[in-house]
Amino acid sequence: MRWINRSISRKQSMALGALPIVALLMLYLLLAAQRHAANPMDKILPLPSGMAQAMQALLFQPDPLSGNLLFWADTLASLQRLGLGLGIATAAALLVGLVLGILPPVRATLGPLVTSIAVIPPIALLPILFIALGLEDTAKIALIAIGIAPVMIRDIAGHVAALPREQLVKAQTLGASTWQIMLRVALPQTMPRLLEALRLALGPAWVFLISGEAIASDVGLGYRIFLVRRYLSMDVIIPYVLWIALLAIAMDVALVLGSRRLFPWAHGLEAKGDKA
Amino acid sequence: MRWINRSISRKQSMALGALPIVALLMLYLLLAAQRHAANPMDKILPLPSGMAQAMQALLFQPDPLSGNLLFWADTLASLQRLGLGLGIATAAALLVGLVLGILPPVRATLGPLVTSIAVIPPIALLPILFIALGLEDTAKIALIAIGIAPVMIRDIAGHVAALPREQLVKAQTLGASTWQIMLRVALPQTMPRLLEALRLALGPAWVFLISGEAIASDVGLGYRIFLVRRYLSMDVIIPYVLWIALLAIAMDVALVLGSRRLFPWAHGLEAKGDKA
Amino acid sequence: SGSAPPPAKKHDFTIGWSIYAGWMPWPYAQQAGIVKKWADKYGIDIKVVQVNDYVESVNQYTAGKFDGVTVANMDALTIPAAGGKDTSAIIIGDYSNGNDGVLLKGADNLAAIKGRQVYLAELSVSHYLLARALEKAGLSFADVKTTNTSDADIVGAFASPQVNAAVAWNPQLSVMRGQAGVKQVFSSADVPGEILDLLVVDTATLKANPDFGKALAGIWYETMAVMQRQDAQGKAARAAMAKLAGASPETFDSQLTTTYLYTDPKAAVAATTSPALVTTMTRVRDFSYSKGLFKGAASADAVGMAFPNGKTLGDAAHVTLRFDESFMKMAADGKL
Amino acid sequence: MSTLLSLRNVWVEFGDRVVLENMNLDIEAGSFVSVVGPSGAGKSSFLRVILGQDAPSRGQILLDGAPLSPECGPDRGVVFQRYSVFPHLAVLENTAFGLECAGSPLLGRLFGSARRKAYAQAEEMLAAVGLGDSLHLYPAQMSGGMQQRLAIAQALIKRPRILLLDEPFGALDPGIRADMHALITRLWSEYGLTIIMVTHDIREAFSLGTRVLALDKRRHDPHAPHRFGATAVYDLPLDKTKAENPSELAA
Amino acid sequence: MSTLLSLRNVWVEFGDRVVLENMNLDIEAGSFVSVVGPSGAGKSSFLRVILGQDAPSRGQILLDGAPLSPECGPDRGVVFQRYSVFPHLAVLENTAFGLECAGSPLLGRLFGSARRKAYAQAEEMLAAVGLGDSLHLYPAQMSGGMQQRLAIAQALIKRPRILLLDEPFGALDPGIRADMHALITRLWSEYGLTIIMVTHDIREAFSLGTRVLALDKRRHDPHAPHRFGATAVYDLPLDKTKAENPSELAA
Ligand SMILES: Nc1ncnc2c1ncn2[C@@H]1O[C@H](COP(=O)(O)OP(=O)(O)OP(=O)(O)O)[C@@H](O)[C@H]1O
Ligand SMILES: Nc1ncnc2c1ncn2[C@@H]1O[C@H](COP(=O)(O)OP(=O)(O)OP(=O)(O)O)[C@@H](O)[C@H]1O
Ligand SMILES: [Mg+2]
Ligand SMILES: [Mg+2]
Repeated sequence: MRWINRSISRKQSMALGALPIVALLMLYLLLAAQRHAANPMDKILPLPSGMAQAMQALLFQPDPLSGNLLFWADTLASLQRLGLGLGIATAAALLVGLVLGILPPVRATLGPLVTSIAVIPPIALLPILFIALGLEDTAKIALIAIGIAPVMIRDIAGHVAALPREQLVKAQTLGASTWQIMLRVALPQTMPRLLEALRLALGPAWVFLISGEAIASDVGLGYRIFLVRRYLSMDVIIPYVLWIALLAIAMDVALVLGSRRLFPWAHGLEAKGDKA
Repeated sequence: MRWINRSISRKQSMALGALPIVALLMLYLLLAAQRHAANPMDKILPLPSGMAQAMQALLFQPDPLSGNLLFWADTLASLQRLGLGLGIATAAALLVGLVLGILPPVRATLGPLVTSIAVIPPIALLPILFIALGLEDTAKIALIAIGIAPVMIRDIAGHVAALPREQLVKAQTLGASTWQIMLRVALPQTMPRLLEALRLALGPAWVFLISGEAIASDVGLGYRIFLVRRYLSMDVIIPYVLWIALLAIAMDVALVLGSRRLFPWAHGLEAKGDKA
Repeated sequence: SGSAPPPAKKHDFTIGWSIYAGWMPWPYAQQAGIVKKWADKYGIDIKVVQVNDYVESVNQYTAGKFDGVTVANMDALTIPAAGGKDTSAIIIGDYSNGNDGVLLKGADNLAAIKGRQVYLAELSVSHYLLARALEKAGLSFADVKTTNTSDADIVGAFASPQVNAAVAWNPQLSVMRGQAGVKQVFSSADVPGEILDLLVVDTATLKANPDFGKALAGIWYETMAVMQRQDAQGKAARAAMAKLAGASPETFDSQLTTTYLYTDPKAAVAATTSPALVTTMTRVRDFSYSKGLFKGAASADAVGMAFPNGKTLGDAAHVTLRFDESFMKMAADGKL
Repeated sequence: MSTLLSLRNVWVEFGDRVVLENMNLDIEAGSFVSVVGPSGAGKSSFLRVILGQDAPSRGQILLDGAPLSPECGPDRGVVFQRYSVFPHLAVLENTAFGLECAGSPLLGRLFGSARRKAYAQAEEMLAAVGLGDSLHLYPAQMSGGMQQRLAIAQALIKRPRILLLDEPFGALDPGIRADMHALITRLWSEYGLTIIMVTHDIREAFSLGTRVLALDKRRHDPHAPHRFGATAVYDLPLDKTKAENPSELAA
Repeated sequence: MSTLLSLRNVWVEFGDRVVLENMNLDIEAGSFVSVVGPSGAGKSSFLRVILGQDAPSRGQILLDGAPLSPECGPDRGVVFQRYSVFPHLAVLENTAFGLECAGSPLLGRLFGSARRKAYAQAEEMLAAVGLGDSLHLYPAQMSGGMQQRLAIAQALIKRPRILLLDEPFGALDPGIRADMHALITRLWSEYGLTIIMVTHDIREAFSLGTRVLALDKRRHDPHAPHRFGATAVYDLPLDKTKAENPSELAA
């Protein structure tokens, strides 16, 4: 059978997918064991036992000063910032992207601005951002939103602009106004793409969150990573990074399932059956 | 006329597009003038004259130590790193994305790995990158590639997987093997999307370049920005950021025009005329 | 910068700090209630805010977001003062006595640095220390190449086998020194008193609110008294500071041994009024000027500095960095 | 009958490719115009111009004597060859869309009894086109012919003055096609519609239409085929009583 | 003639929706089977199963007595209702695609004289379907009917043993349609093809086919219409000499 036609069952797929990840873990363990054999105090590739030990304190022992369990306090703070940043960016992408995609005059006016903002690396302007918005969470949330919104806006605008012209014409012949077309034709068809754009933005959003927390913060996953980096405590950094990856994958899966559930017409339905 | 039907001429479009950008510049000048009225030495919002003065040295006076014109040396070094990083990421996206999108067994095997890498913020694992790749340009190029490739791969794989099943079936009935389908059906149809993915990746690529150059470097646009950040020389940072934006826009435009030129079938042709 | 005209009387003040052995007393004082005690005494409110990134904390102060900040003498000169922000150093907390160092791999004498690629945070005190080290070794900047390295990443960078020379400060320095085959060939202990760690405040704010300065001095010396005690209470205080710095108590204690803390206000006043300070600052500003840190200035005299007893250095008409011993003196005299 | 629509020297060109060439035409209110012609002649382009979706490159179109507004509206309904239904709406919602837009300018959605009324009307129309069983399917779940019937229901429910049909029955089987013929003939006479229909089926063109228009090129240069456009080469008014049994193709 | 293709108790189901129900059928080599039936009956699904694109949910399909390999290959050509041509290839390249794949396993591209030969063959085939003027257009620049003709040329050039056609002539005008009928009849008899063609045009079904198969549901439960699938309700072998003039529809 041609490879292109080989379908993989759910079970096989799980096994195959685990393979390279397990291989990578084994490689890590091997390298870590080697380094530890050469230097038992090696900090760069800690052994799992070392990580467990380092994480124990953060996970289970309340911080004597604040009374918080640091790991959970970090997670909560970061998730809040990330959630707000993603929320703002998503709302902006939906509103601006929709209007930009469907109304040529708005596209002409705002398109170049959005492009310009999209290409300015926000990291380079951090001082201005922090000065304008202060050192509180606002600046970090703004960094996330500014970092990912332009890409999302352009993605959504492109998607809306690519709606078949026939659909818009059809809606107009059915008496729909510009507003009604936006609300009932473009908006719902944008939603699955919006969730997709959000998925793709998750990676950059974490990067911006960590960069923001690295600069000014006193709690958060990125703060902790940069705090202990001074001591090259990879035994804390690696578990934190894995935890971030886990959170990100959970969000990714939630978005995929949510989209399937909410917008069945956009998924798989069309795998079979011909269309006019 | 409904807003949705208002088409904008090229000339109008230029004027409208310039509007918000000019407004933003005016706002900046106003704020800067205000701050300078209060404190003539203000460093945060420099006046254009101050920027011109600061840039003059970098643009035209050779650095006494190296004999280079710093601005151009920075630009060259950064563009080289960026180009290599983008090149590697694009090649990876094309190869892996294509194979991932079209061969279910490969998708099952590598999909989860790519997703995992995509969600790990590479900035957090820098020490491991240093150990593996050293501190020279290799690490910076790798940071860019690792930062943007997974998103591009997922984008391309998704696009390839969304090719109408009928096309693949049709190709098989015409005697095409899996390899020929990849080469002659999937690959060429992926190319315009690849350029599009590259466009969207430009923003993050600059972010990773600047972050990489901030970490350890002795030349480069990001190096200069982070170096002068030490004494809040916004009169250098702002021109550098504008220059980066200009370079990025030039690349963006080049990619759009290139795609139109190379792949006319993917653009505009279908604006009119009905399809079966 | 001080864009708005100096505020008259204020009630709320903010000072920024970042992690460094000599500055950990500030967050500890906040936690232990010492800050609140002294602020209440003068009827004001003081917030002590952490900024993870040192440069950003100084930039924020320069931009007017903080009324005061913890900063090294060189950075106080090159960032706020050179930016036209009139700044007063009211507490000289310590000098680095080994907290900054030059590290080499596979060599144990300073001369071996010749021809190497040196990783360091450029234009920082590390750069200054390197300049002093080269001077002592009879070398110049032409004999080495420098690579700017962010202070957060220098530990990871130094772990890379390719990197064999670096300049860093604590806590990074002690971690880097712990790696196999690494030798410290020069440190700030070789140039005592040249790298000072200060608390600086906005001069205009201070003039309008002298109580702010008094409260800060009160806080500092009460905290000093607690942390130098060799009993359980002192130990607990130092452990709390270690925790705030993300370090173990042992590591933190070892960092303190290379930090010369002016625990006694009298010693601090003496250091501030001593002519050695003028000599040090002359060196520092000459170095800064040579590195282009006084933007567009025609000479190193462009930025004026004022010292106790009316002494000045540089342009006396444009003094933007003032070493003000008066509040330390009040502490020494028990007048707070 | 009075003239509803007039074309005056209308040209349609794409770059240097001439598609329609100097068309002059008057269409009377209440007529049923069948348009036939070879594939690629420009029949769809002709419909798009009348619809207001594309502007003619030269010439003028008059509606009731006034220049046609260059955008489409609810006075002209359309069924395209494809892309005619909204993929994100189920069959019933697709059909009620026009009613909901008319009844709720702000939300484009009806509620309560207004909604029930609109949906009942939509159900009735769907039953008439033979989709009474498929009210809750999405377009992607339906065959090509079913989608086309949905598009017809969607357009008819708005009772437009002019209805433009681009091969609306091409994908239907003879049984359904005969039903649709009857339905459209009934609605045409009941509501006084004016219909312009492109078709490939000459028999259909003659049995339904009151007038048959054949589009084709008058001249043909083998070396530059694209330099000549099509125009109406035949224009046959059919003076007949309206067909009662318009199709004899039913199996 | 010998049996080429056999269906044994074949069912096609999507979830609980039964589309085809217990089909049993033998198709002889060299026959021309026309498939008719109402819209949504499952004609396209029937073709997909024979093509190997979908697997039947129950039952078995035999080709030359051996179970059908569950993937499609060059022995079975197809023209779909849509998506049948490659949007990134111009007309000529689309047509030559099959020849290039056969001639160059590694690159899928021919060069030199082999290329000239393949492209000449493609041009000839395109001339036969009436696209001789449009060799360098992209599909997006062509009308629906032109794309369909291209798809037919693309499939025919490979001379498959079995050719599956899903309403191939639905979008063509009568003139071209008659030409295509003649072309397909000629190739069918010249190359001994076996053709299965879905059509909505009963006249076409009878004039071209050697056998007409009508797919429809045998039972119909108004409360659960989807629980019963279609099967061959009529199966009419037409014993006739091969039609010489298969269509009388030409205008
Ligand atoms: N965007 C375009 N650029 C160039 N040529 C175009 C474009 N759109 C349509 N055409 C050309 O216009 C001509 C008429 O197209 P049209 O779709 O109107 O034909 P048609 O009569 O509807 O054909 P069919 O019966 O096959 O649907 C065709 O030759 C086509 O190639
Ligand atoms: N993926 C799917 N999920 C559910 N039902 C489907 C799916 N694909 C097809 N169907 C159903 O299968 C039935 C047969 O579809 P098919 O496309 O085979 O009909 P057809 O006879 O080709 O119709 P037409 O003549 O309109 O092309 C339809 O009722 C359709 O709703
Ligand atoms: Mg057409
Ligand atoms: Mg079908």
